[in-house]
Amino acid sequence: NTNEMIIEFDSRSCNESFARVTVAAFCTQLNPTLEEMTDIKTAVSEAITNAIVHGYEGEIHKIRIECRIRDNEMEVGIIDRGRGIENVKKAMEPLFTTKPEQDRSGMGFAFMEAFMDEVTVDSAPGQGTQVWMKKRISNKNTLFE
Amino acid sequence: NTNEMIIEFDSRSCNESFARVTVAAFCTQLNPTLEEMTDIKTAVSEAITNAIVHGYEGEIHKIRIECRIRDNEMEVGIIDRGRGIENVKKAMEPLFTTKPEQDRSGMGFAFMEAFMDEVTVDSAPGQGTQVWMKKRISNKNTLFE
Amino acid sequence: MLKKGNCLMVAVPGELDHHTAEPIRRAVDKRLEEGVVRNVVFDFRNTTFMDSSGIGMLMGRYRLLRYMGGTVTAIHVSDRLLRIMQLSGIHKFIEISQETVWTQKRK
Amino acid sequence: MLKKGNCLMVAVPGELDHHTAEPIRRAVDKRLEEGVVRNVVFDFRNTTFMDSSGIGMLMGRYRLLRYMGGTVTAIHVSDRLLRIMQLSGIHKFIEISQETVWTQKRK
Ligand SMILES: Nc1ncnc2c1ncn2[C@@H]1O[C@H](COP(=O)(O)OP(=O)(O)O)[C@@H](O)[C@H]1O
Ligand SMILES: Nc1ncnc2c1ncn2[C@@H]1O[C@H](COP(=O)(O)OP(=O)(O)O)[C@@H](O)[C@H]1O
Repeated sequence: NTNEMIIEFDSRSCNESFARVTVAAFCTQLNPTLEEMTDIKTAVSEAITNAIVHGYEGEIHKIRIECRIRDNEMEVGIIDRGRGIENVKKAMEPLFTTKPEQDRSGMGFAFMEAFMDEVTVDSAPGQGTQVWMKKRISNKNTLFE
Repeated sequence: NTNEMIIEFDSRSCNESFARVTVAAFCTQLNPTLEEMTDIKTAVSEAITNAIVHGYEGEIHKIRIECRIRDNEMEVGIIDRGRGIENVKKAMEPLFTTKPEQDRSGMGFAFMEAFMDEVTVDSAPGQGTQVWMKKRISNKNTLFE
Repeated sequence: MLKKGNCLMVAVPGELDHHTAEPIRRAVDKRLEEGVVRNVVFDFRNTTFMDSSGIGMLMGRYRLLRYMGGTVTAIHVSDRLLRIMQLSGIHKFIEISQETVWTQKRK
Repeated sequence: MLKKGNCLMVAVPGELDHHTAEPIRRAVDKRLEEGVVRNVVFDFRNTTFMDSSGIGMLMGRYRLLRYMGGTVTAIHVSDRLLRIMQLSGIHKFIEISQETVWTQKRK
């Protein structure tokens, strides 16, 4: 009872909206509430923006999203092969940002943690970044057979 | 001035809607009219359904969609590694179907040709099927920079 | 689904594709097996998307009903759906109305 | 964007993310450089989505304006956006209203 999808796209900011809509469209199968949908869209948007802004620093490379639905839970991974993060613990602190001059608020990871049930970050300098997130959806009406 | 994406997903019928919405969401960057959007959704839906019904005959395997936008044109490929088509020319004739007992109308390829500017089918028995389609979008307002 | 005498009224969902056509087919055919229904009316008032799987479902019901001396009707059909139905040739077999059937009867 | 005296009114788009925040930032900052504007009002009446890039854009304008003795206001803020603004702490720096400013002034 698993359903999976992968998207890969160019790290252009015009793809941010497309990518979060795609993950949300995939998750409609779990019958999420509108609020749960927006939670997922927000968290995914944060991770994608980070890949574009921090991972690739504006260069155009590929971002990969893997999404899996099982029972009443969705799991999503946002993966870049960019510069990576030196100190993940510090990076995840609210308000911490390495690009304040670009109007970054330092709230990206804080929003991911606020809106998802689980956030795991796997990153190292030069190795790229993987952000894995899980969210349980209240409604158990799984529609796919 | 190119933008690309790839999706890969399980050949479950519940993913048909998700997949055509994803392609349509990606194409909004070309500022298509509602009618052009529906043309694209319909053609993509036909090719995905064929991969599920004829390519994999109900078994769960992966379907891959590649989508590229350049200037005012979108190109999309729907790719399965299923049983393939013996006689592509015959398969593309309107009303021809090998599964009439499953209420197939034989109009899938005819709709793809009616709604897209170009349709190319690359298939052989045991080799899977690739359906490549192009559509030019009237509005030249490409939004991405 | 609503039955009135020998007439079965089917509310078609917002998107009629291979995935959503399947449960409709099953539900309608179950009613047809009971042997009373002679006219099936598909109401497309909420339908914004249909592909050839929808055509296949309609055509399949037409084949069953013709055999039983019945009819298939599509009502509240948008311009887009009408075009698709005409492209497929199904308009030669089923009655298509862009108005509601009830309105027509009142005239 | 609408200027009334030293007040600049900005209609925020439906989705405020990194991609859509950028042109707003550029346009507002260009007006601020002219030196007249002291109060920037962001109207969120059409906004159904905002992430932390929106917060960054608002906070950045606040920093510029505070320096010039001005203010930033967010109006027509939905419950969801209010929650996001509170989570980020930005409600301590900018005025947030779920009503329209004009209505409040009329009272
Ligand atoms: N994908 C990534 N690649 C490299 N660095 C990242 C990535 N994501 C986050 N970071 C680092 O973590 C910091 C905090 O991220 P976040 O909480 O999202 O705030 P912000 O994006 O506003 O800076 C960033 O400033 C950056 O240094
Ligand atoms: N992806 C595919 N894999 C294998 N066979 C296919 C595929 N797509 C189409 N076909 C063959 O081509 C025929 C015609 O396809 P189509 O015009 O879409 O009509 P329909 O799907 O209603 O049968 C199918 O009946 C099938 O035999």
